[in-house]
Amino acid sequence: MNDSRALSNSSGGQTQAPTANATGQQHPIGLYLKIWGWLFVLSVLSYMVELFDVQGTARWTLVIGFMLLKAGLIVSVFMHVVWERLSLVYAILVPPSVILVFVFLMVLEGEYVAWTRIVFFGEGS
Amino acid sequence: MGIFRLLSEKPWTVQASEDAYDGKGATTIPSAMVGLRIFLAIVTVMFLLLTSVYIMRMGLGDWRRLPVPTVLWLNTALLVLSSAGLQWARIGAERGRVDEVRYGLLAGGAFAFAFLVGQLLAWRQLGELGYFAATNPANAFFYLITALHALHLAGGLVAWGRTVIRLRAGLKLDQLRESVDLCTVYWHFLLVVWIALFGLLLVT
Amino acid sequence: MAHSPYDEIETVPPAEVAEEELYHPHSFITRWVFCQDAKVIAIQYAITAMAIGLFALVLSWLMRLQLGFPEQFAFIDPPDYLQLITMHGMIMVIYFLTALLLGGFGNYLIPLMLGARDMVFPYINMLSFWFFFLAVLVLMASMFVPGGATGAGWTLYPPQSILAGTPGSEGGIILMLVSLILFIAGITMGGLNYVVTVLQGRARGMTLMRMPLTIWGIFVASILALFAFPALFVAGVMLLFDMLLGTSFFMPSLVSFGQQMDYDGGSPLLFQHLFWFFGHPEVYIVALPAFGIVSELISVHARKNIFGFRMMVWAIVAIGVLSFVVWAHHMYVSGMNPVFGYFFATTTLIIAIPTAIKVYNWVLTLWRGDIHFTVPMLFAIGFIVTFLNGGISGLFLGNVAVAVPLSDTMFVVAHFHMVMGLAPVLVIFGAIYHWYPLITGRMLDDTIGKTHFWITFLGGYAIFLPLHYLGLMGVPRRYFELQVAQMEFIPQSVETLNAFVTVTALVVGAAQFLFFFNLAWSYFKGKPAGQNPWGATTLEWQTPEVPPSHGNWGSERPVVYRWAYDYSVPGVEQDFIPQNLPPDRLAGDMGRDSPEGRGA
Amino acid sequence: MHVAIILLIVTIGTVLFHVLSPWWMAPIASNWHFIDTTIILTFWITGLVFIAILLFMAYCAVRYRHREGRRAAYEPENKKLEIWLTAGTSLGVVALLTPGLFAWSQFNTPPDDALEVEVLGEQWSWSFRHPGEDGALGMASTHRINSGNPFGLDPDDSAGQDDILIHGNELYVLADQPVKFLLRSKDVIHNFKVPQFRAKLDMVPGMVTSFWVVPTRVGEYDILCAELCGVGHYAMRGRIVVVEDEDEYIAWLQTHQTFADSMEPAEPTEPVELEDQLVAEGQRLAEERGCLACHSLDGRAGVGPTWKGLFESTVALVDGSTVVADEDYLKESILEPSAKVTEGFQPIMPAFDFSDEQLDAVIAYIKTLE
Ligand code: HEA
Ligand code: HEA
Ligand code: HEC
Ligand code: CUA
Ligand SMILES: [Cu+2]
Repeated sequence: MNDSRALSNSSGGQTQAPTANATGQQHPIGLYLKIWGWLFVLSVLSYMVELFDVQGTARWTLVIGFMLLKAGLIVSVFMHVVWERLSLVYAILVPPSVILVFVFLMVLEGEYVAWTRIVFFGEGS
Repeated sequence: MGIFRLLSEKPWTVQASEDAYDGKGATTIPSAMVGLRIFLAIVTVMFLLLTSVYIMRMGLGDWRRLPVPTVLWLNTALLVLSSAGLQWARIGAERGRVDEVRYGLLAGGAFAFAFLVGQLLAWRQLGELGYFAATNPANAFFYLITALHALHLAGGLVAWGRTVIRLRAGLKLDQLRESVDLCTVYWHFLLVVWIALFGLLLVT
Repeated sequence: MAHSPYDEIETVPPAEVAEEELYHPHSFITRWVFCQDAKVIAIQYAITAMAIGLFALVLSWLMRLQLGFPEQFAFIDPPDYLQLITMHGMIMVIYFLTALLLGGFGNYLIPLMLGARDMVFPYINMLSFWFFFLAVLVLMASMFVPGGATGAGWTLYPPQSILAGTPGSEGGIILMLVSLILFIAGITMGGLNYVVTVLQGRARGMTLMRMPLTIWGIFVASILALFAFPALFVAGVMLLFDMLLGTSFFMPSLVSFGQQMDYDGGSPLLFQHLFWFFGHPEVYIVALPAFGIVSELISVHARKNIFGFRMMVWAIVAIGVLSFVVWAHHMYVSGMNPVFGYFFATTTLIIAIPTAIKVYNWVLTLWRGDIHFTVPMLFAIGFIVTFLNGGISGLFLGNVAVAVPLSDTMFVVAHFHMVMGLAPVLVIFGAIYHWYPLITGRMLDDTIGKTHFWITFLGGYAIFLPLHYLGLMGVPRRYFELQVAQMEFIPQSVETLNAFVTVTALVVGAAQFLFFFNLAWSYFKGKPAGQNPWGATTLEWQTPEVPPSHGNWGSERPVVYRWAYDYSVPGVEQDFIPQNLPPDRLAGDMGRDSPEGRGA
Repeated sequence: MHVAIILLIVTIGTVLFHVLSPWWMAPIASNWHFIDTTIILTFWITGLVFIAILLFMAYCAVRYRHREGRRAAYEPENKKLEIWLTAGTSLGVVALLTPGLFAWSQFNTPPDDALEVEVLGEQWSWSFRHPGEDGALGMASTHRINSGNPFGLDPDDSAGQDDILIHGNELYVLADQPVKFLLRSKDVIHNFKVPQFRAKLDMVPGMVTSFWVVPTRVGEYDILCAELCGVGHYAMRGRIVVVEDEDEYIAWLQTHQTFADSMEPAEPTEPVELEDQLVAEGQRLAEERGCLACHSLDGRAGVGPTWKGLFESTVALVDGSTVVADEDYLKESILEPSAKVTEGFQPIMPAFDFSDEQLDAVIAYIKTLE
């Protein structure tokens, strides 16, 4: 992180320090338009899942897959993360992904609690 | 794999200080932007936690789907427009065009306000239909999530307001570029969060 | 220092605050009240945290009086007792330790040790303190609402925390949650500041691996705080919803005192998962800065580089990451899915390995050192002993099957007081003895310091060692009264033991006034400290003025040429080399003033 | 020097305290010896490390203390030593974890022949449910709980009809018969703990948790609540009686009603006079505000003293004095329960916030209970 020569600043997109002059840092509008297009397509796809009423695991995989793709696009292009140095990317993306452990265990825990309710209280879905 | 190289450095082997580190920060991005990035990661964590709690609570049996008020679709569109407005301002700032910045900012802010009003409308509608927070966990989550999202957007509007005032006061674009950048990134982020949450509300 | 190429760079690098932008106070109010200088904010944080910590200490005396001499202190009834433990625990963990270590030490040391002029966002830094202050006020106010403060235990488990039958379920719990939310807002602002300052604000030459371990500890702890507190925030907001709006996030259907409640379908376990997802990282949030500081103290006062520096850094990072995947070791007997037990027992014991390495390295730093038994060194040694003892009892609790009989007993109370109530507190004392000369320009008195140390260390150890054995026997925690006579498995002698513990706690408590006296007396009458009384290498002792003035560095920021632990380097006459000493001046003056500051 | 001496004293003192102190695990009365063994093993491993480290520190404190001309060694790291130490510690962790996980898997595999007994916790007392002759517990749920059906059993579930309902904080179990306790709570989280059994678990409202033991030693043991559950937490106690004699056990079971019996309409024992509006109101309040959760109407002492015959009786207080339960006393007892605490009870009654009319109503109702 300390080594400022290790910039992975290849495609030239780089936000600048406030007083530095913007030298050829514009992003081609075309790129943004392309991304917008993709976002639109992805959204349509995920609403299709809803429309065709895909059920079960397939539904979840699809929905979450599209969601992640969209989030990825936005985070990387609009929030300029693709043009950032790897170490900062780590610092920002690693902690949220640790939460996935939590998400996973909470799903298990929810199922467990629901199971005891069905077995002992005869309630449930 | 910078992080591993970094952590395996032996700091007691003396190097010249200029080679070691130039004192200009870990990144070339302005500190405010670094701060914002980290803040966004924190907010992501918060919404992810909410989502996982949401998923767990959903499995507990008494979940009743809540009708999605149509106005939410409109709101989503508004938020997209709002983000687009700010993006316009940001591109304008990069190209040095004051007008684009001004109109972009104003449009972005106006649409964001409209979004907030739209969210309130959605609450009103649900309330009138009898979907109160206490009646069902799905409703409770809906109110909780939209409220937290709206609060974040409202916070963003404060920063936005400051930028607009400074623009009005005739500050140079160079001095404003950073603020516009920060606002835009924040707006895109909240748009992502909203789309994700809205998707979650739709499919459950 | 020579003119550096730094000055020629035309863009203002992000972290450097230009002179004209540097915050300048204009009046008494902006200098001492709404001040944006990190050093003043640090003092504000520290004084507030120490005051409230002292209050929590007084609460612990009352609790001990009740436990040691039941029935003799009629003014404490069961609701009072629960309120006492709740306020004591919550204040100590959050408002005292977290605030003091991050807000106090973090603010003071980060800019100074990194060679920065200030934090990168001074205004936010100031807001951070005022949020904390407000949080403390709301917390205090919660004791004066009808029904009093909440008595739900510092873990605030629902359903009981918001139902009748628990003191404070009327208003106390609401104010407690509001106060926590304010605290979280404040610590998030502060934490962002610390992290960004470490990333962006270091002086030239200060690579991450050249940072002193103190900064490493505070840095990783701040990251933990930033990502752990949202879980508490979410849990707190949802609990507020359950309480005020009648939602059922955590509330299942239940019958409270014969009355069917409107709640339905929620899960109390959910709250526990959220709470401990915050709660476990939280204990390391208070431990890691202490780890860092104690490394500093040991190294400086043993005149030896810290042993295994890289391992120390890796251990801090590893502990930081792992601490997010051990949370459910607090829930072994909570009725959660039993499968989790395997996973969490394994991760919990794995986290003991990097911690153990840290312990070894502290001890190995003493080995072949040149140990000066100064007051800070004594406190560091006290820390090692208590932390080792408490860490070991952590191993009992982490091993899932062993935790079954021990959980929720005095064993747990003994564990966390050793490891959190004593160890970091001893470090804080050591740190204050160490840095007081920098802050005030005067040394603290040595004799009072040593007396204070021996009473606190030996007394504290004597308070909490026996409690392990009570827990082993099965004595539960959070009991207003043991009623030894009615419980067969508890021998009568336990009453004597409890009385002994109480008396010791009172003596130790009284000894703290020695410390406060020392702080006050030395401020006026202490021995002048000079530039660098301990002969430390780190940057905070190399400022042009002691105590450092506004902007810290006069006209030029320091340049760093070496790591923070060049003590007793072979071939160099002095036994330490300041970090900012250029290699070509190695033989020259090292700016060390009064060697007599170090005792024998 | 004195630092080294004191470190030595601390080490020796700790070991002596461990060996000599009379405070140790309560003698075990169940099959969970394995847990005790793991605890002892942990004591040995960690104890040795503790002693070693403290002694080494004491040694350093003497050998490397500052003297004139002493200079510390310069040694940034020592890879070999560090690797050895890490490896040794990892070994220690494995040695601790293996028996621990093994015990945990036993803990979670109840034998098939275990008798299922339900433990129901509420603020702040225990009740139990035995499956009766069919060996199966009927479905129960919080929604159905009311004063006539305190367990919330499903009246339509045939498995529940013969369930034996045990009120009054005392449970008998047979020695050497594996028991699986199914834990349930009405209100908040409690924890069913018998120190001599080692095993314990939280009882969480809205779900059922369970653990199993084989009681191995005849005797009477305390049941404690080990999870903070409000002001009465410390007073939430019961007894568990381990008997060897099956007849004794059955005789005890028969002193309790089955669910089916308990649902039969009770023969009208001197119906309470409700002619008066006020009394009706008082009765409603007493039911709604939960007084009857702690105060019985039939003379049995519960968490609180019974209300039967309370009015005008002479009440002994914990401070040794007595009072006559007149209206003023009753008022005070309701508004400020801790002011005068009845002998034999804990000061755990929550203070209630009643208007004067409500107070009059409740007192009028209490007066009718003779
Ligand atoms: C600063 C605070 C702090 C720290 C550092 C720790 C450190 C540890 N804690 Fe502790 N803990 C608390 C604060 C802390 N804890 C608090 C506040 C609670 C109670 C909360 C409440 O319920 O109110 C608690 C409760 C608690 C529990 C839950 C008990 C229960 O309620 O049932 C557990 C269970 O696993 C646990 C385990 C551990 C472990 C394994 C460590 C380890 O990190 C310890 C590692 C250290 C060592 C192991 C010592 C050094 C080792 C050696 C020198 C080598 C020898 C070792 C081997 C052979 C392996 N702790
Ligand atoms: C940092 C944390 C911390 C500290 C320092 C302490 C200090 C003390 N604690 Fe506390 N305690 C907790 C954290 C802490 N505690 C927590 C989290 C709980 C659980 C609450 C719950 O169950 O919900 C608890 C519960 C708890 C109990 C259990 C109650 C029960 O379960 O029934 C007891 C009983 O003896 C107790 C006693 C004491 C005593 C005698 C002291 C001290 O007297 C020890 C000796 C004194 C010192 C070592 C000096 C410390 C000095 C200061 C704090 C002053 C600050 C000033 C400056 C630094 C300048 N505490
Ligand atoms: C959680 C249990 C609990 C609940 C609920 C409760 N009480 Fe009590 N009550 C007690 C206990 C225990 C005592 C005895 C100790 C004392 O005097 O404080 C007591 C004592 C009393 C007394 C004095 C009786 C005597 O023998 O001295 C009165 C009158 C009384 N309660 C009325 C009420 C009323 C009216 C309510 C409901 C509105 C109520 N209680 C609810 C536990 C409870
Ligand atoms: Cu029930 Cu504690
Ligand atoms: Cu923990």
